[in-house]
Amino acid sequence: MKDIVIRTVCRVIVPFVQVYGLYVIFHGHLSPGGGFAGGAILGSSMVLFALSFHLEAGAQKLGHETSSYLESGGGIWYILIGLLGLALGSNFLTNRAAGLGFGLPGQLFSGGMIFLLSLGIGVKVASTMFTLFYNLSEEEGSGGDHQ
Amino acid sequence: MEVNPYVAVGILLLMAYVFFYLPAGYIRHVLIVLLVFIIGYALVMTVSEMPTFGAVDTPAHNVVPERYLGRAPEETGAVNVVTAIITDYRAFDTLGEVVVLFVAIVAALSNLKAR
Amino acid sequence: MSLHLPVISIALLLLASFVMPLLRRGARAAALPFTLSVLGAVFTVSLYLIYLVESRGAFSYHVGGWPPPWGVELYIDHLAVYMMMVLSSICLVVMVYGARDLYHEIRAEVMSWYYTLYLLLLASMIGIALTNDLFTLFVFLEISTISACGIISIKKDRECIEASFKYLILSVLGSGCVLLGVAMIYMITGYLNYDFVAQELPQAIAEYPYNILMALSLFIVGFSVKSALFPLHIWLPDAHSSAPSPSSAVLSGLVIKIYAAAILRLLFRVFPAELFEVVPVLDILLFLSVLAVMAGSIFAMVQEDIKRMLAYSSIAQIGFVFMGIGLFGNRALLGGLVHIFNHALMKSMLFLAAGLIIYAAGIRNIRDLRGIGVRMPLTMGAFAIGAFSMVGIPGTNGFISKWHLALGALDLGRPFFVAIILLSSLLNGIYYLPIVINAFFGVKIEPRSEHRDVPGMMLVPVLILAAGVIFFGFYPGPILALLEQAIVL
Amino acid sequence: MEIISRLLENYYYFVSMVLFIIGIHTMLTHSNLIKKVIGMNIMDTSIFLFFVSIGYRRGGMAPIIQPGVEAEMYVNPLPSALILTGIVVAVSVTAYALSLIVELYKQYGTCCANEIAQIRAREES
Repeated sequence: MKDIVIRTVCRVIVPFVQVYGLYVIFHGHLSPGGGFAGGAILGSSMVLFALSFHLEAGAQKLGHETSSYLESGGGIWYILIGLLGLALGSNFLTNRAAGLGFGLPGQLFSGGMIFLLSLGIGVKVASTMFTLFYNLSEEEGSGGDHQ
Repeated sequence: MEVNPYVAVGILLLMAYVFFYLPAGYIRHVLIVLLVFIIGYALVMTVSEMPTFGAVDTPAHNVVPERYLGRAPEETGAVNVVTAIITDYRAFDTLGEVVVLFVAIVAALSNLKAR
Repeated sequence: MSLHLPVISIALLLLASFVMPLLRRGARAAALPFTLSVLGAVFTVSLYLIYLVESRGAFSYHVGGWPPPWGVELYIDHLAVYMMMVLSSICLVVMVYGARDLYHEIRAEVMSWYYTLYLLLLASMIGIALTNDLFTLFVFLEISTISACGIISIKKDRECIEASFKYLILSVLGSGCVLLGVAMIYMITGYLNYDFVAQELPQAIAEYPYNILMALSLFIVGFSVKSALFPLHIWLPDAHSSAPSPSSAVLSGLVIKIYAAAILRLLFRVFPAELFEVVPVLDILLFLSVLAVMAGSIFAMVQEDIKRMLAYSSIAQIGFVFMGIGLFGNRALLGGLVHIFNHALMKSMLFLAAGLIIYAAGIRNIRDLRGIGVRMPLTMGAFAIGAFSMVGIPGTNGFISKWHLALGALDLGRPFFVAIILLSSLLNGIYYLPIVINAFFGVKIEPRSEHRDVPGMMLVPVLILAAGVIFFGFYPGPILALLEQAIVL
Repeated sequence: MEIISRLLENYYYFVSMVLFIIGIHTMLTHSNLIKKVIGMNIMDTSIFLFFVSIGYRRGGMAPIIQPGVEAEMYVNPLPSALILTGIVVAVSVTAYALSLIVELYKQYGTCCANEIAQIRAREES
């Protein structure tokens, strides 16, 4: 797509969308949202970028290598936090009973691992959305460009 | 409530035959519409018997959401109860969900790159 | 610490599968030893858990430290540890075989993804076996669905895509039915935990009979689609015959049975027994299982492709498991449950032997197998043991499960099912024995040019499984002792 | 008549059941694979609608705890939380099914199940 209006608007709008996605992830325990919603917003910002410019431009911003690290990293992060509860003498994925809770309810840094788990989920969802979009459209696009 | 096992097996066999084996055509379409109406009738009869929508005293409003709503802030530190459930009370389901996303990616990529 | 082992083994499998794509870049060679060591660790854990459950009885595990109606509960009883042992042992042996076989069926670039999907499949099946929560059951059901389709569609052939698409669509239909059933159960009881649902359901029957009936039938249909009970088996032959051989062995040996174990748990731990007197669910399952046994055997007789024949034979054998469930007597249930393990052993062995034949001689057609026993005596010997076990000749483990099923049917005063078991053994004999006889005594055909040597690493797992078939045919004691405690419901 | 009045009371459940039937019908009758996937999504969405509407309480608020509001004033948060998981599962299945369709289209040049069956039958003969 070579439309200058779309490109300019996207260049301006994408950072804001990403900041909003991070806001939704970090405020998941205070307001509507959470890891999934925020991750979807983050991922769609990257999809928007790749759509409005070019698939290769999107791949330069977030390469296959990086996104596969992010995917695995999100899951490993989640399980490691779960094992942290185990290491502290409680059950798998225990939060407050294992001593992980901190902060007062209603504040940004409260709820112990909830915040950390949301971060992991958000990263995972964002990279998954981008990778799936990229791989499904790359296969089609590479064939279509040459015809 | 009385169900005859022969009739039930017969209907199931007929459904399986129509859905999966009968070649496409006019008869198949008519039979499928008929069978879908039978399933729909059963589901609608079930709906007519369900607890009233939006009522305060449905069985689902029992001690489980009561504790979630009443004690989530002090027990988990999250004000948003839905987030408290998905990342604390039922965090194991969410682990499963992260795994579903991962398995979808791995399956899709391995399929696309397999040939 | 040892009480944490079930959840640790699931977490270990998931962690290993998450790490696997990272190994792709640098340490590709490490992927296989890593997978095998993880599978071996899980198998060891499952053996230890059997000891633990035997010594201190069933126990439950609260994930996150929340008590049951609020949090997720894992319930580790005899049935769960039995299923876990079956799953991890067969998966370990099949992966040893797959280490060599997969390289000619799958591109090297996607090998680490195969290991990932395989580990995830095992993790989800263990999750289904252990969970005590309806919604967690659904989540693990979906993981196992996608990963089971994934290990089919990863092959180079294009038939695999079509087969796995068909499998995916029907499986999703099945899990949609299961989710709707979960929703209806939640609506009228307000709980998701098995024990609490079971506590609430007897009172709810009077008020919402149709709801419970609908939920029950949705569960039955959903799990029947997934475990390929007879009229809903349409996806199975394509999927199991076109997949890579290790995938076929796991899919046919384990994946369809874990759903049968799940529906067994639902029927006997969640739904009240008085419901079965009003609604003939067990009779329906029984009729369908008889149809499955007969139809599977008859379809298998007319197949020409060896893996397709084995796939149709699986349809017949899953019928025996459901027959055990449907007869609802202690002994018949024992027969059905022990058939899960026995069939997993012999069917995965038969699929691996068939894969070995395809690998070494490039033959898929049954008629071309004539005289192959001379060239590949060990493989065909193992195949013969599997075939005898399928027929149910004494001394093999297939006999044990059929024996208990038949005795269970007699205990309940239903000799009709004994006749069905005998008839199906006869039919099994009609299509299995000619293959064996022709392979050893048939006219030799000229060896083809692409004949390859049989690698030892592929032959050893087949022989281990064959030895298991014989061993558990003569000493079924430990398994039966474990299961006798599992079915005290 | 009583049934109809019950259905009108439970119209959320009724509509979700109708959607479920539409989804099953689409999934099983259409030979276009994309339409099958769309039917699958309709079916899943209908179940999600059903599940979420179980937790609704008339006049209830979103379950974000505010000081001074009693617990009875919020809707049941459990179905919403579960369905969040369910939606992600449906998305994953859809993504995988679409990747299979892409691959099938590349191999056979069509998205129609009947045509693929014809092509395969022609090859085998």
